[in-house]
Amino acid sequence: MSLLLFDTILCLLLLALALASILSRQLAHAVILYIAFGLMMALAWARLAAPDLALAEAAIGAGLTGALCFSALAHQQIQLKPDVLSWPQRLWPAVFVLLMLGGVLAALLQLPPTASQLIAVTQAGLGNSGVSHPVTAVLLNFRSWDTLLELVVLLLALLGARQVAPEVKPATSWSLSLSWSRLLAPMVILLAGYLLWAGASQPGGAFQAGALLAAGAVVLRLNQQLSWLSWSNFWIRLLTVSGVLVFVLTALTAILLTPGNTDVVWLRWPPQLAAGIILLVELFATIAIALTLTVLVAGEPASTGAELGCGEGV
Amino acid sequence: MDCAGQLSVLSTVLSSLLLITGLFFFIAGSVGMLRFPDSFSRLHAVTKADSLGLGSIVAGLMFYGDLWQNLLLLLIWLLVLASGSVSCQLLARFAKAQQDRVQQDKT
Amino acid sequence: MTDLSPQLLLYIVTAGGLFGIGLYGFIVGPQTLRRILALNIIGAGIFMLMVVLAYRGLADDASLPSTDPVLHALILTGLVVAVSATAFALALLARLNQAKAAQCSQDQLRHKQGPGQ
Amino acid sequence: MMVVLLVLPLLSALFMLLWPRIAPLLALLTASVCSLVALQLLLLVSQQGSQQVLLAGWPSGLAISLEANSLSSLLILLTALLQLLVGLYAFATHRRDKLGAGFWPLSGMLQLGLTALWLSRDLFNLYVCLELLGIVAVALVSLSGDKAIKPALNYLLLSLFGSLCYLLGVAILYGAYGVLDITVLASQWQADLLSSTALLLMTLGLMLKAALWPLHGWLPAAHAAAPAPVSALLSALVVKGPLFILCLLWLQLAGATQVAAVAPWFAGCGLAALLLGGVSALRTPFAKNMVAYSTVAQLGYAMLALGLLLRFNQPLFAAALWLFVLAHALAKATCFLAVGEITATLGGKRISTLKGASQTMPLAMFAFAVAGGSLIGLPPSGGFLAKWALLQGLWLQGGQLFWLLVIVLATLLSAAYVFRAVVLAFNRADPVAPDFAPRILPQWLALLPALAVWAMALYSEPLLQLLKQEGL
Repeated sequence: MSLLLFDTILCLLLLALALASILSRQLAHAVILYIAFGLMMALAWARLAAPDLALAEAAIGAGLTGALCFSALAHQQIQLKPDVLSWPQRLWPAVFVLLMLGGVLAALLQLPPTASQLIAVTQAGLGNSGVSHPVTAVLLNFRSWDTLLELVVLLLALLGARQVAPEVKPATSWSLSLSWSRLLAPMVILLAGYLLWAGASQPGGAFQAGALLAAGAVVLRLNQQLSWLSWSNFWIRLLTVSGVLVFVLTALTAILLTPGNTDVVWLRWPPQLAAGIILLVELFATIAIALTLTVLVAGEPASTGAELGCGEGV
Repeated sequence: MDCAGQLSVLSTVLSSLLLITGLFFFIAGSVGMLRFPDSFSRLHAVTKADSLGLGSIVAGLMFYGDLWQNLLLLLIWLLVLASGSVSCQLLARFAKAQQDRVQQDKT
Repeated sequence: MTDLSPQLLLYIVTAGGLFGIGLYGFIVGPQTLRRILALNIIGAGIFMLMVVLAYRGLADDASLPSTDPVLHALILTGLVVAVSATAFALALLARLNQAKAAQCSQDQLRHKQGPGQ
Repeated sequence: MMVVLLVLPLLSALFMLLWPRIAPLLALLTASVCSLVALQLLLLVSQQGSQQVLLAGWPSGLAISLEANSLSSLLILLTALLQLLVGLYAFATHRRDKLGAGFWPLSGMLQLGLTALWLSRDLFNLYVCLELLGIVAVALVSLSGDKAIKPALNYLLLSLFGSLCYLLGVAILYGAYGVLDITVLASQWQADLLSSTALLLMTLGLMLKAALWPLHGWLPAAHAAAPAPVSALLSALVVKGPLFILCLLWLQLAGATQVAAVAPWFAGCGLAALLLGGVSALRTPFAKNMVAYSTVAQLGYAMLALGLLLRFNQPLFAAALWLFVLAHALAKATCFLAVGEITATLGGKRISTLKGASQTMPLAMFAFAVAGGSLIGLPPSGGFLAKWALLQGLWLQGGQLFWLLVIVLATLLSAAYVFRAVVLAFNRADPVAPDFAPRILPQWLALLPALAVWAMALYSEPLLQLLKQEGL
């Protein structure tokens, strides 16, 4: 009973925060409310027995998206008077949304209470997958094609954002925050390594570790450290694409190692090598994710303006 | 509450007291953030009350954990304490700079 | 009408409600940043629905009760894809705002020069 | 073979990022190799039947399934060939158009996304492909710089919304059936409220992404703002991706009652797109917008054919649907390249810029006219072939006078907007002077797909057989 009470409060809080974020007058308030919403969402997912996702949501939904939205707010022009919508402008969308919501909810209530049979199939395949944590097994073995494409999407977002991003003004550093970020950096690296390693048997994995590393790097970057971390540096580019590159090259090597029709064994890891391969792929994915997210959030260091020749219009 | 069964009455009472104190500080801090007039007093309310609130909640929870878990809890508290004070200073500096700019514009 | 337990029902309805709230925000806007936030809320609602669907595995009377790892993996993939798209959208927005600001300051400059000529 | 088609564009795109200097060379090389492999795959499939693969050999349901049937391999071949052509065009004009090094890796990723989409038979994998395609398309549009940012952002937001609607549908279907593989799902399908809602949500999202009427609003601005080679790729290939998934859903999954309920709506939307898109194309003052609106109108044919196919289940309509897609892809590539070349050389965006173009740039104008002929459906061209299949199917059903009339009207409309441009081009009294000497090579490249679309008529019999038996 008390758990149901907790669930009810949590759900109401989620709905209220989302609504407030949509309806608040000022954009800054909307962003802050959205971050609070993301944190509550992470709590809800932890409650629903999904700790991997709660970790990822706290890092992404609340942390990363929030940071990105704040840096977008900085570019936003200050509005002197907030836009006020007339009643018909609010009413008709509301009617439409309520109708659609009614339809969707009516369908959702028909969902069966039993889960997919795939759970049993996954557990049966776990022995040959090389890892003991089922989510990691699905991500990097059973459905690794999805994960590979996902890494490509992340890389693409970086390419697109880099292409259009306006110049960033260098942040002013300050001794206290600088020394604190320096103190944090080794701890962040240690924790990210742990998350990556833990992913094989318990909640954790490449993305969570990468997001954490990126957070550390962004803090350092905002304090004007790590000036070598830019796209025009060949090694940085190599490491950023290495997430996808190592994935593909490993898969190709695995094809060479196993005889048979190439289409069938594409992305099949030999069972005795699977654990090592997955760790290798995850390691480079973590590095690539961390670098990508860092450049996405903190932008290029301002000093690279002079040496564009490497990455731009040849 | 399996763990609570093994605790003596005294430690249960102590830990509950600490937890309630922590919650009180959190609520006070939140109210302060909502009700105080300017950025500085809001920062004051949030960071101070939250550091203390989290501290007593951590202390209250320590009655239930083993040594390793307690060390981790302590680490969490220290980290939040340090990053809270650093970010509080950063925000205050920003608010001050903005205030100065507004005053400059006026004169 | 439905075979779902009250807890599942509660979370499913919340997920649907989040979808509705996000949809409303996406249609009404009016600022682009808010529409991006609304898209993220829609996404959160859908992912939450998926988390609840995965949670059904625990409530089951199955021999090995566990949450659905396939759905969890899909959500992780979906989260990364969503945040990538959000990051790109925000970069586009920043560029748009910068162009607008440059336009504004140019107009102001012309305005100031105007009467002098 | 599928592996090569997927890995090669990806690897070459990565290498292009590492060494931007050799990017054009690498892109052209990859596209040509991929074209050859795709041709080989098409031959293999036509001899041995469709090739199905469960990735990594995991049991069905757990693994992602890929399938190369004759339609998929034909579309892969088309993708690779158009990539090659557009790559050549971009290489020939990249100094003038300031396309930047960003174009090459993005076009490689576009090829990866499209190929993965044509092959995939897994609902969630299709979602990832859709997102990949959407983001890469927007990144390509934003290559144009400041003027393209606003349409690109609008395109991205709507495209994201479309993907999320699709994802909600996938979540509901997985919640109900517990599988993602389309073939497995089709065997367990029940036509109830749950599956109908999921199908409708997915349809909404896909229609938005494929710019099918009435959700086409974003397309003209985005396609017109993009650089010419990008518009060609977007119009020819990218909008066909969601359309392909839409057909996959309705032809393979949906139950008979669901199909019967939705078929008239599809046909009606197609009809509205044909008429309203045609009128908009006739009214817009800008050359590229005209071509973009023509895409909206031509997608109406595909929608109409899909609606009729669902209604009457006549294989001729399936052939008509995919012939429209192929013919439109080739013709639209020519249109965008030719119009892009003309507007760049003559220096103007309006249709009036085309004045006297038959004198100043005869080759490009000829290419435009030839492609326009296919858009109208003049014999002998791919467009004619498609329309003929559609009319023949209607005739066989009997008593479909209304639809016949509509198709005639739509043909007249498309003739009107094509001839509006062509007539202006033959106004030789006062031609618009070119800003610089017109270049020959890009114009020839623009002509190539137009010639290919007319050559489709020569291979009409095998093509019709191939597409009729497939029906998807």
